Amino acid sequence: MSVSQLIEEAYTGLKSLVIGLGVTGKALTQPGVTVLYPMEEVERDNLVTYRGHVELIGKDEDPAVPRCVACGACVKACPSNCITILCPVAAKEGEEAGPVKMGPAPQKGSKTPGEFIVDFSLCSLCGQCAKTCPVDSLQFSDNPYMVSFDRKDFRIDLLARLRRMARDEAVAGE
Amino acid sequence: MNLEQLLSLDYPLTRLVIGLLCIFAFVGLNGLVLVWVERKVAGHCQLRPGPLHVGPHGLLQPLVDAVKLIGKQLVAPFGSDKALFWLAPLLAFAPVTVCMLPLPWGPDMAMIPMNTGLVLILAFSGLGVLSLILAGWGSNNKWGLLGAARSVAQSVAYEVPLLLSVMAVAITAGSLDLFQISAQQGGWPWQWYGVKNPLAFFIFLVCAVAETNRAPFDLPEAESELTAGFHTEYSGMGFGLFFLAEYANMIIVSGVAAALFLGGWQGPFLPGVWWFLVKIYCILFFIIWLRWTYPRVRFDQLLNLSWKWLTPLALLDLALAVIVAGFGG
Amino acid sequence: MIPECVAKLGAACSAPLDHAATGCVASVTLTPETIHDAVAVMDKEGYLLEDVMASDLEEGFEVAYHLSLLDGANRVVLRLTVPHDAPRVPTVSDIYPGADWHERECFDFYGIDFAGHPNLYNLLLPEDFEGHPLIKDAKARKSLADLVPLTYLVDCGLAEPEPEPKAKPKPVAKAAPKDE
Amino acid sequence: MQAFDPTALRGDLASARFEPGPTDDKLILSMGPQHPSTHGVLRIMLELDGEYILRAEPVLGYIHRMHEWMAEQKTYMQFMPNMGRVDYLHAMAWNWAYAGAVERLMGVEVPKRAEYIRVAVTELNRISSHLLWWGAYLLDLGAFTPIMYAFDDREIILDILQAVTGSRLTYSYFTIGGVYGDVPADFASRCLAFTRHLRSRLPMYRDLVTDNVILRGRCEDIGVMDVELARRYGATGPCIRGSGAPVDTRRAEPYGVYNRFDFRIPAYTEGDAMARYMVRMDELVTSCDIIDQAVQGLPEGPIQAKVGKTVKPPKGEACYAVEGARGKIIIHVRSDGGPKPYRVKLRAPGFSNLSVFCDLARGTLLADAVSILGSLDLVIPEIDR
Repeated sequence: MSVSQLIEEAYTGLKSLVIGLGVTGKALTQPGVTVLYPMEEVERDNLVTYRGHVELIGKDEDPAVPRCVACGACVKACPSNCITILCPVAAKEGEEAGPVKMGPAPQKGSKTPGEFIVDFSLCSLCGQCAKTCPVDSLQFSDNPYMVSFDRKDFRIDLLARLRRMARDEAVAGE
Repeated sequence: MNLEQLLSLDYPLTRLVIGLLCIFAFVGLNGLVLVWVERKVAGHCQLRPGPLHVGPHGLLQPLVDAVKLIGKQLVAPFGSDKALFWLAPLLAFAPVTVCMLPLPWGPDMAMIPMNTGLVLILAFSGLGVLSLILAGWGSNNKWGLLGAARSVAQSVAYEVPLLLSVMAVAITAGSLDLFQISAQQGGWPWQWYGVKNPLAFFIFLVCAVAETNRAPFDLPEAESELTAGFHTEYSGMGFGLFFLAEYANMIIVSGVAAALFLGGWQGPFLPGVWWFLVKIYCILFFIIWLRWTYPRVRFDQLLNLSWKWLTPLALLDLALAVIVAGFGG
Repeated sequence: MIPECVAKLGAACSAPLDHAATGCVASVTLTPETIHDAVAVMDKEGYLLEDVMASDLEEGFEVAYHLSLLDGANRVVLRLTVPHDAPRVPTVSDIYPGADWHERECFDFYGIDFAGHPNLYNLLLPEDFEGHPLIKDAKARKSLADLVPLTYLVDCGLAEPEPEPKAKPKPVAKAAPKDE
Repeated sequence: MQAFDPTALRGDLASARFEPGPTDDKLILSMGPQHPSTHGVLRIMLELDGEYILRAEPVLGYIHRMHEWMAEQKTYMQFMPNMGRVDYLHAMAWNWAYAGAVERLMGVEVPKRAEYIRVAVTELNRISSHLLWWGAYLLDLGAFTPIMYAFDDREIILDILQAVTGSRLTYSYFTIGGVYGDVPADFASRCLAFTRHLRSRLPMYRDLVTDNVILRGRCEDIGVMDVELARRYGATGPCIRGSGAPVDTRRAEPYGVYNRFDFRIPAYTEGDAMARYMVRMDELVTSCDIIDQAVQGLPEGPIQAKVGKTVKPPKGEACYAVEGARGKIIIHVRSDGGPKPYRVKLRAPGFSNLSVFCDLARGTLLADAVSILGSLDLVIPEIDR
């Protein structure tokens, strides 16, 4: 290798290093791009597209009552068994009318869910439940901020949630 | 001798004790500030804010980190050589204190003025590598061992061009006293040796980065190769001391560079010590900036750079300096 | 369309497949005795060994080697069946070093012994794992005839051609290979 | 305190294959599973002479989840979410490979609009995967800043894909015969804006990293792999394209609507880490070109073919090959006509790419091994499945 080649090599090498410094130096003067989370939040447009845990959709005439017909299709479709739907078990003939027993959906004669619980700690947000629902009663919520110290908090009672949301909406509408 | 005499600054022992106290305070404080600067520069280079929440602009973050480090349990790994293992971080700090002594902070500010200050610094800065070897060897860890081996080879390789580049300046100035060398330069950039002899300055800077084990020459602690190199096994304040020693070493090499190449304390308007600090921090900023820009070099490339490029260049520079000094003087 | 080199493999039977329907162009049935030489031939032809897939059938473990040329849609399946009680297949890792891990994986999941393999021990499973997870219960096993379309079996002489295939007529049933 | 007895340390089968001695120079080193540059939980047993590697052997299985067993326990559609977890960086390609295999088995024709959307999201995902690889590779080489720039750009893709799929990383967007939901109205304009943005960022990438003399020193002539070696090990994707063979499943056996697009397949002949690096950097542009064409030609129409509520393919077997960010993904599905697959085999490109490492690492320095490992672009969950 001749001396001129060596010098050229050293020159291009040093030049690339200086250019590199220029890139980070320029970044040094530019404003940051970080969203400082607790003080700032990502803009709403971005958040609404987020797929949070599933939630029930209320009937058009009564938003506090879900469209759900307790058929159990979503329970079967779920890959991780995170949905539990309980319905009152129809009393057998001849049995005394005791306290209402709850059993997994579908139950004969019950067209509304008695309890609808999603265990979000198991959910993989695949959306199979919403896809299979015959009455379009399930959709994704858009709440990315789910934090808790207790695993139990991720067992979400969707019926209670629907009622709460309907109430909030009614209050907001007034 | 009476108490008055003992408390006078002219008495060497008193001066030494006060000086050491000042050094520890200065190194401790500046170490913290430097950690903050480092993280801030890193943050802004990467388009993020860096530490922000503890204190104004996160200024107290390093302090909190230090408290955390002090609060941590000191763990020595199973099978380690306990004596060497704990000696190493302390030893890492020893050269720092000595090297700080002859730095010229101002025209009449030094812990101990001496006419061979440069020799003292160069001699003791070589001691730092000993602590790395002990740390790597003592911790009974293969990564540590590899890091220690790397640090020795690196230190040996870069000591040579560093010495040669410093010698070029010493010959030009005709002195080994940092005060005299600083005093011979002026307050304006064109009077500095760094401008008069840019090659020596460049070589010194590269070697300084390598000697302080900073990226892109941070091979002894290359975390993506050797997890953390020689300080893999250190926790708590053992790690904290290495960390602090690294920043203290950076301050020293920057101080030497400022004194040798940037006119030391000299500058218009401001008192000397401020100019010296400003120059030190400019060099520190540059070293930090390098770290957040470049990838790490490979070990053989590192040695090649020293032996095949920097050493011949430094020799050439030295010869030139001798000729210029011979004719000009 | 069966590639020409298949003729050199010493195959018990070979059948063309429809790439659009199966992703492969030919299926070649071999025996444990012939597989090593056959793979060596494919290597000379410049084929790339994509994977080694084992599955648990009624007839035994089926081991399928999927090979394709670097370019073009020309995947060839070499398959062989070994009995459940003596699952021994010669290794091809001396021809394709990349087969090493694929064979170890088959050993992990099915316990198939690849004779001559340099380091046949657990790859993906923990070393103290008992058994082989993908082996099915005897009841759950299906015969090869239940898993591949009839036309393929007919081509290989494993079944009689029937005018009416047993499988439910689907609107988009698996058509016979078109590009023979 | 107990005295230290090195003979009391017991390794596993992998480390038992590495014996210390006969000289003191030999160092047996277990790199990983917790090591900064093994990207998760890969472990590599190394036999070192000083810092030179005499022998290297990857030890897998630290994140093995037995996806193939899971497939046999679930219905066809229930297995789809697993695809997002196999290779979390290029989940769309795995989605496509599985959906494609089952569609092939059933003979379903996917509507054109769905095909175009599939192409667009898969290519977006490929860019995000390559960007993350770029950052992580530079991190392996000791540069900290590039990954932040890469994430800055990647964030835009994640926002676009979140608007389409609802998730940001582990997508489960494909269905048998289509896609889960339609794209939002501003999808095309956002994609076009992104490709424009990325093209304008590439010169900065080149200035900061590609041209950097230190990076070139770390990548050039490191881990040289020729086509023959790549073929014998089954290395695909950017690995074999870096060795001079312009092989790409998108071109070789075009799936979906890839044969309608005009794109260049980058290939470099050097076969070293730098060539693999350059291939990936060029693929960013290739993917941008494909995205542009796909979103501009996005036809109207349905996004889902009729397959019925329960997916029940006829008996038979099919495989589907897809060009993932790391190479050729193949999924074999074997059906006995029931609601659950009889056998699903996942062919992970990283699995074969990593197996070349033993060969490439021999005789190199430890730091080179890290560079080679990074240049293979490993995603350990995909390798371990």
